[in-house]
Amino acid sequence: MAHARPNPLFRNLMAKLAAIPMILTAMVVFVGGTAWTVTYSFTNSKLLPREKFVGLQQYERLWETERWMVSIENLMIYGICSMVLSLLIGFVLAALMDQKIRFENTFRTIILYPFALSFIVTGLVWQWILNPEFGIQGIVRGMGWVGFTFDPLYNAQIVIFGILIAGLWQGTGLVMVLMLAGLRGIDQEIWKAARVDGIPMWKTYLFIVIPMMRPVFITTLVIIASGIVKLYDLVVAQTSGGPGIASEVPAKYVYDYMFSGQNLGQGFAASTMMLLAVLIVVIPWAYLEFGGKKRV
Amino acid sequence: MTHMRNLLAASTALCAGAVHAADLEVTHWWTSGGEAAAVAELARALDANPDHSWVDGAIAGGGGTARPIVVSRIIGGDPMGAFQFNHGRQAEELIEAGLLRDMTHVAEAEGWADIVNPPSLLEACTVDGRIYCAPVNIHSWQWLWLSNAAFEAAGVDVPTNWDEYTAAADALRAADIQPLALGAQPWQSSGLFNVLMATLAGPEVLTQIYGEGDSELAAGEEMARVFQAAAAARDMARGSNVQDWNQATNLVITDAAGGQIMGDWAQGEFAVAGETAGADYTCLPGLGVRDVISTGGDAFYFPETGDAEIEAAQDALAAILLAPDTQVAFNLKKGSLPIRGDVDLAAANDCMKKGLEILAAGSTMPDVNMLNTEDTNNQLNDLFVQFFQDDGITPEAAQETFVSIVRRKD
Amino acid sequence: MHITDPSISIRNLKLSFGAVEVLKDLDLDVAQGEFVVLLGSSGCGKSTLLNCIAGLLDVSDGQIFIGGRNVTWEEPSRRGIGMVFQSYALYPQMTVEANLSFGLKNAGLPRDEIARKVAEAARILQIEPLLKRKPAALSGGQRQRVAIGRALVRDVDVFLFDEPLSNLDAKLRAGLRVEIKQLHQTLSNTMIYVTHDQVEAMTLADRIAIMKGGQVLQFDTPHEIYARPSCLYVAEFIGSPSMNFIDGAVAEGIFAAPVGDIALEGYDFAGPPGTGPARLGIRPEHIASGPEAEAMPVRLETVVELVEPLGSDTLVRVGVQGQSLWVRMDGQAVVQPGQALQVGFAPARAHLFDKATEARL
Amino acid sequence: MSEPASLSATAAGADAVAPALSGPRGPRPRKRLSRANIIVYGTLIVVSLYYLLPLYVMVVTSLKGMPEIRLGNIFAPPMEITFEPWVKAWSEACTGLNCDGLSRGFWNSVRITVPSVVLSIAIASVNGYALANWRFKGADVFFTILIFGAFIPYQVMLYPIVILLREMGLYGTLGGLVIVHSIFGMPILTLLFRNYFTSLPEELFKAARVDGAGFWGIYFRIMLPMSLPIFVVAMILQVTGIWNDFLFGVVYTKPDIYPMTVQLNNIVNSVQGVKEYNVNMAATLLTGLVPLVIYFVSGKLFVRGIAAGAVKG
Repeated sequence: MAHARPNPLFRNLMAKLAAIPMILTAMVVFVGGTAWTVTYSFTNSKLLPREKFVGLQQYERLWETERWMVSIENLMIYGICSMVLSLLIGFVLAALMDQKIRFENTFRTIILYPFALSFIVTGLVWQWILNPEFGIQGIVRGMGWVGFTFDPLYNAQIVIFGILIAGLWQGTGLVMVLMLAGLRGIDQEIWKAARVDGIPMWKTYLFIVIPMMRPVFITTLVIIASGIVKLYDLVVAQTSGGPGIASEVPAKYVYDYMFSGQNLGQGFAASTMMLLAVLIVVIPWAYLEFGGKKRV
Repeated sequence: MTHMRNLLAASTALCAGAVHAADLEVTHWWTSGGEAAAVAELARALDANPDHSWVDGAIAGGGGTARPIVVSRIIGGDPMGAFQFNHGRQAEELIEAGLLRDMTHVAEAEGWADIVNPPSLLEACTVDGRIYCAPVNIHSWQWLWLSNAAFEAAGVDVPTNWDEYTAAADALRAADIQPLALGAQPWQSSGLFNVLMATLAGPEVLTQIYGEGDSELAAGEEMARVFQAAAAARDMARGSNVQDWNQATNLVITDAAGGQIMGDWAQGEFAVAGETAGADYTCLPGLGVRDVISTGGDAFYFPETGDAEIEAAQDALAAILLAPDTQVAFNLKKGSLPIRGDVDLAAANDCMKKGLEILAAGSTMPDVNMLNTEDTNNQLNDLFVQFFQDDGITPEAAQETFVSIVRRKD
Repeated sequence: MHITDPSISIRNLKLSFGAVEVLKDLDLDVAQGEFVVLLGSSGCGKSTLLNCIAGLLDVSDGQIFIGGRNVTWEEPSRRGIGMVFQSYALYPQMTVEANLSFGLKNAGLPRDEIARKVAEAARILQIEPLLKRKPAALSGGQRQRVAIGRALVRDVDVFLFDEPLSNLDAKLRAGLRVEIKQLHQTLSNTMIYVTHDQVEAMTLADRIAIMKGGQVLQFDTPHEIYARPSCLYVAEFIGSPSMNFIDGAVAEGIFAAPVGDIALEGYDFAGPPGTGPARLGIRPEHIASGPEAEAMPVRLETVVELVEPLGSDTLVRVGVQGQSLWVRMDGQAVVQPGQALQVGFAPARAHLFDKATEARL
Repeated sequence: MSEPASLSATAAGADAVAPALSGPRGPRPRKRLSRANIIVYGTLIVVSLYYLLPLYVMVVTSLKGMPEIRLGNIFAPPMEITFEPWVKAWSEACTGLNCDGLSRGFWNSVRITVPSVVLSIAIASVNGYALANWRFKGADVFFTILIFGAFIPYQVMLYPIVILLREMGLYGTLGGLVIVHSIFGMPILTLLFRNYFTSLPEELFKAARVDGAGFWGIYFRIMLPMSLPIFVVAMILQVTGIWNDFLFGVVYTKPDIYPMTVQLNNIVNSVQGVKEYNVNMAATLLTGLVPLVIYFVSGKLFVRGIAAGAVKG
């Protein structure tokens, strides 16, 4: 008289029902939208999506375009620098904040507040501060140091670093808070043990604390990296891709070709390349994170 | 009459808060001083009819920002009542997809075919014999704007053509004046180049290359000279750290720069700043090299809405846009030329009159927007913004890229 | 032992996570009112089994009956169980009273009945003064009483305990252990209790199920498990200090080992005495020393290696022929390392295991 | 604390008795200005200056008149404080024909932000809860796709979503925009909530199941009351993200519900002759005010919530 095994589809039915918005978003928007984009990247759609397939033509053109190359190079430079520097600065600041200092709240608020501002605002302010005429360069020159040059936004060689300055200003606060949260989660006895063992503080951080903070670093990396790939507003507000095309980024290439250039196919081809790059990074990570372990 | 209309407009403006029978939402990107004043004339004219009211949907940031909004609104099934595009090939696909309203009935009732001059403007609105847009003005690119005071300060006469201007560059530099003002926005760079091409090499070269995709001509000797001239312009433009075109114009207005190559819309900025043509600034159509102007411009398109009241408002607006009064009021503010030859522009300043003369003489050329798709323009933008901002690119290398863009264009 | 009216029956239970088999074809019958302890080291599957009984884990195969009802696919709350967790799992934002009544409210009981049951449970567990407090304001012992109370109010036939005492200090643990035993005697519910502590297991259980690798190795009374461990693992696991083992071979009633041949007189073979390599086990408390050793059938001359005085007893490690043996001696015994000591034991109290199969011989 | 002199006197006395026990005794004298402290505070102060500089420039500039700005020093405090730019930014600045500054957009932004924040957090928290506690087959696949979605540039999704909204009949409505915000907020929020719920003791969840609470019962009665910090984090992230959004606001709605950022863009990009930096800065500050205030008010909870949502992988 054993019960029939119930249909597994109806196990945890309510959980599945509640996850419908997530499933729909994942499947319809993200997978569906991606598939749509990839499909139309093989067409020569201009202003409107049209099913006129032209094979790999858009991709061939993409990789022949200098602006795309510059965009990728910029994103690589910005991405690596931003990832390394924001982790480094964020961690160092968090470590400083973790020294049982006074006015911690004040310092933390100061470092975090830029995160509340949009990239548009960030870009505008820094565009202004870095303006050679009345920004930092102008002030220093006005003080008598005439030869002083600091015009990152007007120098094609270093313009991406001018954007980096603003990006770090906006984003390190959050990284700092994430790191601080991680540090607060470290067992205090670790510090006692290290102190008793006579391990210098920097070594304790480097070899003991940081490895213990792996999950925090992973969450932080996901947040930073997803922001880097989407880098667009900041560039538009700060330089509009200039001088020349020196500070172009892939997301802007996509946008400009889809909308200003009225060449959807080209924009879709560029975004497909971006998505591909993301997949190459995300899939191994996701596999490591969720694939291997099962909770009992 | 105009006075009367203004009164009416004021009264409708007062009750604009109430839901109106037919609110016509109009999307455009005319947000600079002169542009906003001009668009206000259009709104006033529409609001004069108590059945309709103009709902302003201005999007700042130019066509690049506004166009995706227009397109997504239309394909999203929630279109605005009317929108502004540069007439030419930008709206081709929307027309083909049947998303834009056929306005031929208005055109026939108003007799556009007889009044629009040059006729190429109406042709640009015509697909398969049907008319889909209402041209409102003629904009020409081929103007050199010079600051009289700047040349005075440099101790040289105000140039009368491009060669004199380039010769005066060193004197301007010596006087700590920026010889040529050029904003960093990409379209300004490609626009500048196209002007050099049309004036130094000639309109037929431009038409041949962009219209026919003649890549041999693009690779030829004549174009090489244009690229050399562009390199000279690049030297003169070095150091103008501004973004927007009107900031660059402002450098000329404030005599911080000697001159700027910019379309006739720059005139609106001079007017807003209270400057007088001839006294404060000088304009050289065709760079003083040859009297030719292109007949690009703005046109309004009317999406299909399926709403009879909105359609009535669309018809009314289309008719109003080409009405003589509107044409005069609008174009004086905008600094552009009217699309009909039969209106009296007595109030026009020296520069506009020069333009009108050239127009009357028929030395016009098609606008680049009519010949190129936006895709090609975008690639040209990329090429020339890089060329004008980066001294490292030789004219020869730029020409090579130029040829490949021409070869690829459709 | 065959149970005619089992409270809990588990038939062919299997559970795997991917390729890992956590429970392997497991059978278990628990009698009505019985106190069963699932004992084993960590990772043996004992908590997993308990979670399966509770319905907190979906099994891969097999059946679970509670009170004669097949509950294999039943919701946890409808299985007629109460559960007490290691971390107490008290809802932090609710008062003690709300914690106790949460399940009853979910079951839709009338308000006055809930109040009556909560008051009753609070009386039994003597937590009445704590009812208005929140869990954060309670000590560890108090929290665990509330957690037991939460199971108690549910008025169910089966209580499940998942290592309820391991988060407490030794003294509290001993105290609560006694209380749980008393509770069982008063309520006479069926109880299944998971622990890795053999003292808890021996003191509380009517029967102990020793688990390893997702299987039950032996399911018997504490006495039987102590006296007749069914395999080497159980023999080693139960008892503190652990059983001594001597490697050798058995043949014709003789256990041949490096320490000498041992005649297995009086040993109760589990089956027909075979031959082959074997291990002989003898508990430290069953090795006599000094004069008492004289009376033992098996005697060994050894040298004292190490002495651990515990007060009540003294544990002594002695060596003979390279073989070390732990011997439990009287607390008052005076021995020094290096001293010679004669020890002896009776083969009847020894245990023999097949070296290959590890099964009791 | 003892005077150093008397300390040494006592020490000297002790020395005489037991020379072997010499050396420090008693509480360690506290060094107020140790080298480490100077480094820590020095660094923090310098860093703070870097972070404050732009805000200072914005505030100072917004209080100057245009003639003073043309003088050139953006760091100089205003010689003559004027609130004119603020008034202009709030209620007078023009875009095209509309000269009502940011004021119109402010209420639109509120109307957009409140429902979007509520809906996106509601969905993401239930997702996170389902993923952490009710793991069903395939859940991880969906979650991985969701995380992948966090990396997709928004521009790529513009057209597909236009089509999607059109098919649902929501294009151009407030509801459509709310859905779009919920969709794009979902990846990171779900990650945070999932991590947070995973970090809660699992036995609580089990206990509640034994107590007969169902999916929603556990969510509302057990999980929600324990989750204030992570909700604060989610709220802050969403309020700032949605309030600052420009792209979706402008593409998926129409002018009568354009958010404040669209007006900000219009003001900043509508150059009328010269750039009115003071008005731009005032408009920028006005737009950023809501998220800034939320940060300043709930900053402490934010850190606590981040600690709970990010530490556990």
